[in-house]
Amino acid sequence: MSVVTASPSLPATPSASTPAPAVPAPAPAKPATVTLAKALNQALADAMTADERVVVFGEDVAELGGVFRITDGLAARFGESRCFDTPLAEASILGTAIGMAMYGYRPVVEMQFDAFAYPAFEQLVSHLSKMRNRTRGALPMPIVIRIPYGGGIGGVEHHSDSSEAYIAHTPGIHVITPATVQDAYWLLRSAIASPDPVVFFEPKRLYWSKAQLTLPVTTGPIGTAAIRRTGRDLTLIAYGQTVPVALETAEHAAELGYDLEVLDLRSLVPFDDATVLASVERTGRAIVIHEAAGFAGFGAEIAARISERCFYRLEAPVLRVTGLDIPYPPPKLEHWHLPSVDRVLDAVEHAMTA
Amino acid sequence: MSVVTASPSLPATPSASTPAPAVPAPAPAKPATVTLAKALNQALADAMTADERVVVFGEDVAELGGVFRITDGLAARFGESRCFDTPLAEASILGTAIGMAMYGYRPVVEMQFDAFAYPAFEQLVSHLSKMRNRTRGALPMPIVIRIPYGGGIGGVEHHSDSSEAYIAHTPGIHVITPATVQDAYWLLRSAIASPDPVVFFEPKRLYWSKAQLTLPVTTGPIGTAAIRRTGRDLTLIAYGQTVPVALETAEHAAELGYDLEVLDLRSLVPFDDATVLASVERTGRAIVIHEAAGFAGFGAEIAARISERCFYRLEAPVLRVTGLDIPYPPPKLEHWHLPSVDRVLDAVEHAMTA
Amino acid sequence: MTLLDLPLAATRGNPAAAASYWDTDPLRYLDEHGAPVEGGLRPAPELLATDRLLALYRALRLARAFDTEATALVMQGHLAVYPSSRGQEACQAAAALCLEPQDWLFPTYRDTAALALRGIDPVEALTLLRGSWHCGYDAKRWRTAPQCTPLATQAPHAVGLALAAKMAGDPVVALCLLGDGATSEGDFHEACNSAAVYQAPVVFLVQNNQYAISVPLRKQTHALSLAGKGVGYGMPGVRVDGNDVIGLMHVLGEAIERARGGGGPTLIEAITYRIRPHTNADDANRYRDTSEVDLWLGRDPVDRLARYLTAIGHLDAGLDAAIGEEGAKYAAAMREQLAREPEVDPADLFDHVFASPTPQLRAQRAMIEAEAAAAQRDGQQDAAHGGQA
Amino acid sequence: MTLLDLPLAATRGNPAAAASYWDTDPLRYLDEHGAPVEGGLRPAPELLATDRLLALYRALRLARAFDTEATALVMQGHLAVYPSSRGQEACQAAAALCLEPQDWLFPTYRDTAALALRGIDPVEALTLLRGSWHCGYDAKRWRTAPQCTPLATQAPHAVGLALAAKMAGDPVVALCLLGDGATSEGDFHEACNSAAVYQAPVVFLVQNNQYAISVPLRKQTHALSLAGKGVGYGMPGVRVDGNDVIGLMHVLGEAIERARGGGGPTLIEAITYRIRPHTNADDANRYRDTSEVDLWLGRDPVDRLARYLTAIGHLDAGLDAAIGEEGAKYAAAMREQLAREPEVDPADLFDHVFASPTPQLRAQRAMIEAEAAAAQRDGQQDAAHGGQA
Ligand SMILES: Cc1ncc(C[n+]2csc(CCOP(=O)(O)OP(=O)(O)O)c2C)c(N)n1
Ligand SMILES: Cc1ncc(C[n+]2csc(CCOP(=O)(O)OP(=O)(O)O)c2C)c(N)n1
Ligand SMILES: [Mg+2]
Ligand SMILES: [Mg+2]
Repeated sequence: MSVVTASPSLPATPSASTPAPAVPAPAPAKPATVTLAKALNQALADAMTADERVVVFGEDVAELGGVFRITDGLAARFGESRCFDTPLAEASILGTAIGMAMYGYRPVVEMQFDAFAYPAFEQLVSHLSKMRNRTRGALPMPIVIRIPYGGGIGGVEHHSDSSEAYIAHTPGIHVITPATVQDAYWLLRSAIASPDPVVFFEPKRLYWSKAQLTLPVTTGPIGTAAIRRTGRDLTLIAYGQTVPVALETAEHAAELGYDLEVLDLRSLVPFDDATVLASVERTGRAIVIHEAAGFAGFGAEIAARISERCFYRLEAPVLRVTGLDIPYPPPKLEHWHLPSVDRVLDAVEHAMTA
Repeated sequence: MSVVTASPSLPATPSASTPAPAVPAPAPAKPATVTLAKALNQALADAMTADERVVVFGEDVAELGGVFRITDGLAARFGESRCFDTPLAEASILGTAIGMAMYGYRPVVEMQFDAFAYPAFEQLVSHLSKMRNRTRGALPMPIVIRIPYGGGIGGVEHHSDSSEAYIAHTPGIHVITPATVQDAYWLLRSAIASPDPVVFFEPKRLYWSKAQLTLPVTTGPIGTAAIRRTGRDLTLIAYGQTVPVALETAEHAAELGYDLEVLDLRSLVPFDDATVLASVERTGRAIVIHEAAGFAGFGAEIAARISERCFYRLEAPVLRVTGLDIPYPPPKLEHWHLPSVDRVLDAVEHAMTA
Repeated sequence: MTLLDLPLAATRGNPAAAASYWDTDPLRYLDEHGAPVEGGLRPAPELLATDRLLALYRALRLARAFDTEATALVMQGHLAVYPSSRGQEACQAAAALCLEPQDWLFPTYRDTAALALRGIDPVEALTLLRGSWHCGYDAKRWRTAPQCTPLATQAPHAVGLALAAKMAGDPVVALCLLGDGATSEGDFHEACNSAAVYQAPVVFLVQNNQYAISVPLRKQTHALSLAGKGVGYGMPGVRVDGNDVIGLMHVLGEAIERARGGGGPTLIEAITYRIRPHTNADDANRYRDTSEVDLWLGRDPVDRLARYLTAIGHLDAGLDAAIGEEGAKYAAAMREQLAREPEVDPADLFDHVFASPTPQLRAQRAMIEAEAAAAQRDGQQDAAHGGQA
Repeated sequence: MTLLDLPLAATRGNPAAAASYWDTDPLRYLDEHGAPVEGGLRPAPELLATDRLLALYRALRLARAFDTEATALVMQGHLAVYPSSRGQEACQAAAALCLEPQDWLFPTYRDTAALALRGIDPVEALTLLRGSWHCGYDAKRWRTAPQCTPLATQAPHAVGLALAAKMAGDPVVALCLLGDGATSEGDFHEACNSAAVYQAPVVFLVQNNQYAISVPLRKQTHALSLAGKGVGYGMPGVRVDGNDVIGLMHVLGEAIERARGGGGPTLIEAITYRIRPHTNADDANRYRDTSEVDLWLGRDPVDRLARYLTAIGHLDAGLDAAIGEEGAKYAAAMREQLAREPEVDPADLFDHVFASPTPQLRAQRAMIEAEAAAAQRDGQQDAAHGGQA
């Protein structure tokens, strides 16, 4: 009809579905001992170098380099059009990212602290997670939301939340949280290269933990858990901030004569059933550890899956050592809330003697 | 110091912590067959009559009486200062309720559909759930958020979500969902009388279901599940919209020779461990049914609790029959998503022959 | 000249505001009787060219035909729900016709007629409201975002897309459609503010149809004008007669030109009226008087242009009938396709959640396929829905 | 006369806007040298009475002393974090002194000095920042909401409380404190809009200290004034010199009077400057020049009043020293109490989650008590924190 003005025959806008250049990017660097924070910063820089569609924005990410300095130097190096400060409004930060992704960009946005991502919840649940499905793939959402999460840093109210259960329950979003320097780099590169939205939970208590990083590094595809320690007696399942707690527990348990396996989930969605169930089939016992409140927390899903699928192999109930079912405590009391090595050891004792 | 202007010696503002007048309120009515929607409407009217601190507001609740007519007639009967329309802004609807509760009122707010409560998520998680705790009880939050939830009504996108898992994981909030006409009345009265915030999920698909309601009615305190059908072989655990599915399944199962017990949780938080665990200790088998996506859904918590606490009694794995891990489907496809009697029956078969 | 000059005093404690809303002269070219307004807008000659005006008129008639047919279809159960744009055809037509093909449109649930005018097949345009999928058209191909239901949430998307186009150096403008009620949402504010900060090429067109379901404008804002919100963002705010398609095209044209030229965003408030209930499910008699509706029926946007075109000799009964025929044909074709039960495939439920399904989704897909196969075999499709009745 | 008259042209594409922000004359009584401004504000005589002015001066000095001591305490590790209000003492003092006892204050994390000036014990006021609990004072007794951290989320609370008071017929006004950055949040918009619709007795005081952590105002808004947002809500918008405590008291007084009298809400933008970094954890050198800080040190709100009082003969070296002593005493007492390790009890974690704990919480409380008892026994408190290091 003559009233129709739109012509479908236009050159397509830069396509977000065009896969990002192969990861990892540039010239191998020499081995260096870096912090987890630096590894994330490096991953962002390398991703921006590898793909000009990658843009980084959020509150205080440009000149300041983020309150945790994860975006340090990006604005200076790539210019303020590739890394810029936004007005102080999280819903529009994510909403803007969604619009940019519609046009073919690959935004990486920072939410300053876990609790400050909540204003973007509607954009996340009603759009980010649904846009690809809604449009039958016409508008994919290659967006990464970086969220420093978890406690133990002496932060006042709202600075220590763990909100992974909210996101993991929302179909259409990948949920990743690294616990090592290598995974911090590799999983962030992988998240940015992913054609799907990723909420990337950064264990803020581990930002200053150090390890050697030699690029290029590859630690495994999104959706695979890592066995951090092999053991025969019981499987400790952790992710992000509780991985070091699990490893320390395993050390102590060894002294008590218990040989524990430690899994680092790394990816909550997709969930690595294969690795988790195989481990528990070997050990016959499992304990899940996370900082978030236990009730209806992500540990419930893990425990429910294992209890259902390893039903005939389990020698003890799957236990959960988690944060308490209370609002996150003030700094002077938070150690009572967080899953401690002692609490995990008690659970191990309980499971081994069940 | 002379610069100090505030004097603590003022008469206190009307106190929200003053318990609401005893429920139920006025003169016994004669038996009547009413819809679940009407029972809710009656509960609101009676609560407003019993306690002038109760105010009802939200989008379209006044003249229109709400899109589901749950607030029908309240503005006309109690005046627009007791029941009023708000500007179209959910965060401020809840935020306004929080401020009114600080002053001693007992707001009951309506969110028009499940997905349209998401803009209020930050207010809910960062304030509603924490204010009492934050102020050591000085500012309790006797607020009820009414949310019509669930699918099966042929609603287009965003009109059929089930968001109970998000709320249940948030410490400091009670989560209630009625499945019967009597509970609709009594639990809403109880929620309004509660000194703590309640998210009240209304099973919108059951709004027009009918039953006899004779006032006053009492069905049990918040935090108690109801045994809708006793049985020896297996416990079906449901709430809200899936209770009728469970009951219908039990009928069919009976024909197959299986004697099923049906629990209606009614209250997700507080969770009635006593009733649930006692039932499974009797039957040795359990199946959880809800409409929300299964992954990290509320059913995971139920399954994990039962698997842990009834470990030595379980004769089969606790199974979950839930919505798929996908964005809620369009009307023409939603029946594939919703837990059907057939699917529950398959699970029953599976559990009984395990 | 299109900038809002707001009498501040009038924005406070003015009970008559709502009543006099229409009369506190929004910009217009034609008055409600179809006569050019003294000292009104002065559109560029091209906009007033005969074929351009006739194209606008045909668009109005088509929008009316589309809306009338869709309303009939929903009554007969062929659509799940339908929010009518009856009375808002000038906004629908202008929103579609003011854009270049490379520009993006961000419509709401009420803007299906605008989708049709943009050229999208009516079956694809009505897929959401028919209930067979969430979005039936190729959003990227048509540079048209899926119709948005969560109010104002599409506004930051439009800003992001406009910002992206600006960064890419493309001459692309985003037009975001909103309702009056949506301006109360936080997302509207955040989007307007960031659009201005980024100087993004986006135009916000608020169709102020006076109601948010049952809630009248006076309960939505205490200001005399929604366009006045532009002041707070350092953005031009324009208040225009939403039933004057010529005035709308002019104002939209200016805003789009400014945006394309790097002049940043504009907020346009188009004053119009929702003639029908919110949707077929709504009962407007509960909250408004039919006399109000009658008043606005007298301000019909289609008649208005017809009267003008007739007066200046561009339209006669014959041509009018011919144009009516176009609409009738279009509507008949719509009905033909939409009265049929749509084909749906449950596999669709799993194929687009992620680029590639997770192991868990593959398992769930297999379960559904098994159920479907079984249902096929037993030829008892219904059994598969047990308990959903 | 306190209404904002905004040159619209100036609100668009004006790069010099940020720079000239201070100079586009906000309302004031005293200029930055402490001299009454030609054609400036004309406060009521009571406000200019000697003892009133001296009370204001003492409040400013006290706020300064409080802030200086708190800054020292956080450096020495006695507080978890401290956001300084140095340079914003006029806003802090005016916010506390403009209210009647029955009025409610809604402060942010930056407004601890205002809490102290309202009469709250400094240990209670600093409990949040000390890390021993979330709120240390009786919010109801002091008609002071807990300090709010999620930006702008307290704004709808202030509206709700004001609406409740209005419904109850109480002469109560709510004063909501906000920062410039917070005005970009959706909650700010929703609160302002509903406050105007409800004509709620609430006053929004935006302390525009030019920064949101590292983000300067020009990245926060494209408008020349934050007060201009009032236009969009049909609410008076006032732009005042935030370092002129007399002007602030006058403007706040007018707004509060209007609110108390049923005249509805007011938006006040107080132009000031954050002299110190965002908090002790921030490094302001990364994003601003010390010359800018020096410029603002020259506009010090405390000196300004001192100069004026001296000029009109209300203040001499003796009295000034005496007032300084008050502050010093206050600070010493603060240090005395806050340098001690606070008493905390883990039972607190469970007692206020609900009016009465759920069975699950009772069980968790028992576990913690057992751990505490064990730790007591073994006298190895630390063991209980294993893995948290
Ligand atoms: C966030 C959100 N809240 C509530 C709703 C429910 N709802 C759908 S349309 C509508 C009224 C919208 O009014 P307006 O913005 O004026 O647009 P109109 O329908 O008049 O075109 C409401 C409240 C919604 N869709 N989204
Ligand atoms: C919703 C939310 N997002 C982000 C933050 C993190 N944050 C804390 S203070 C701050 C800057 C606030 O600036 P402004 O509103 O101007 O207040 P000021 O600190 O200058 O007093 C930010 C971004 C927060 N507290 N809340
Ligand atoms: Mg409307
Ligand atoms: Mg600031």
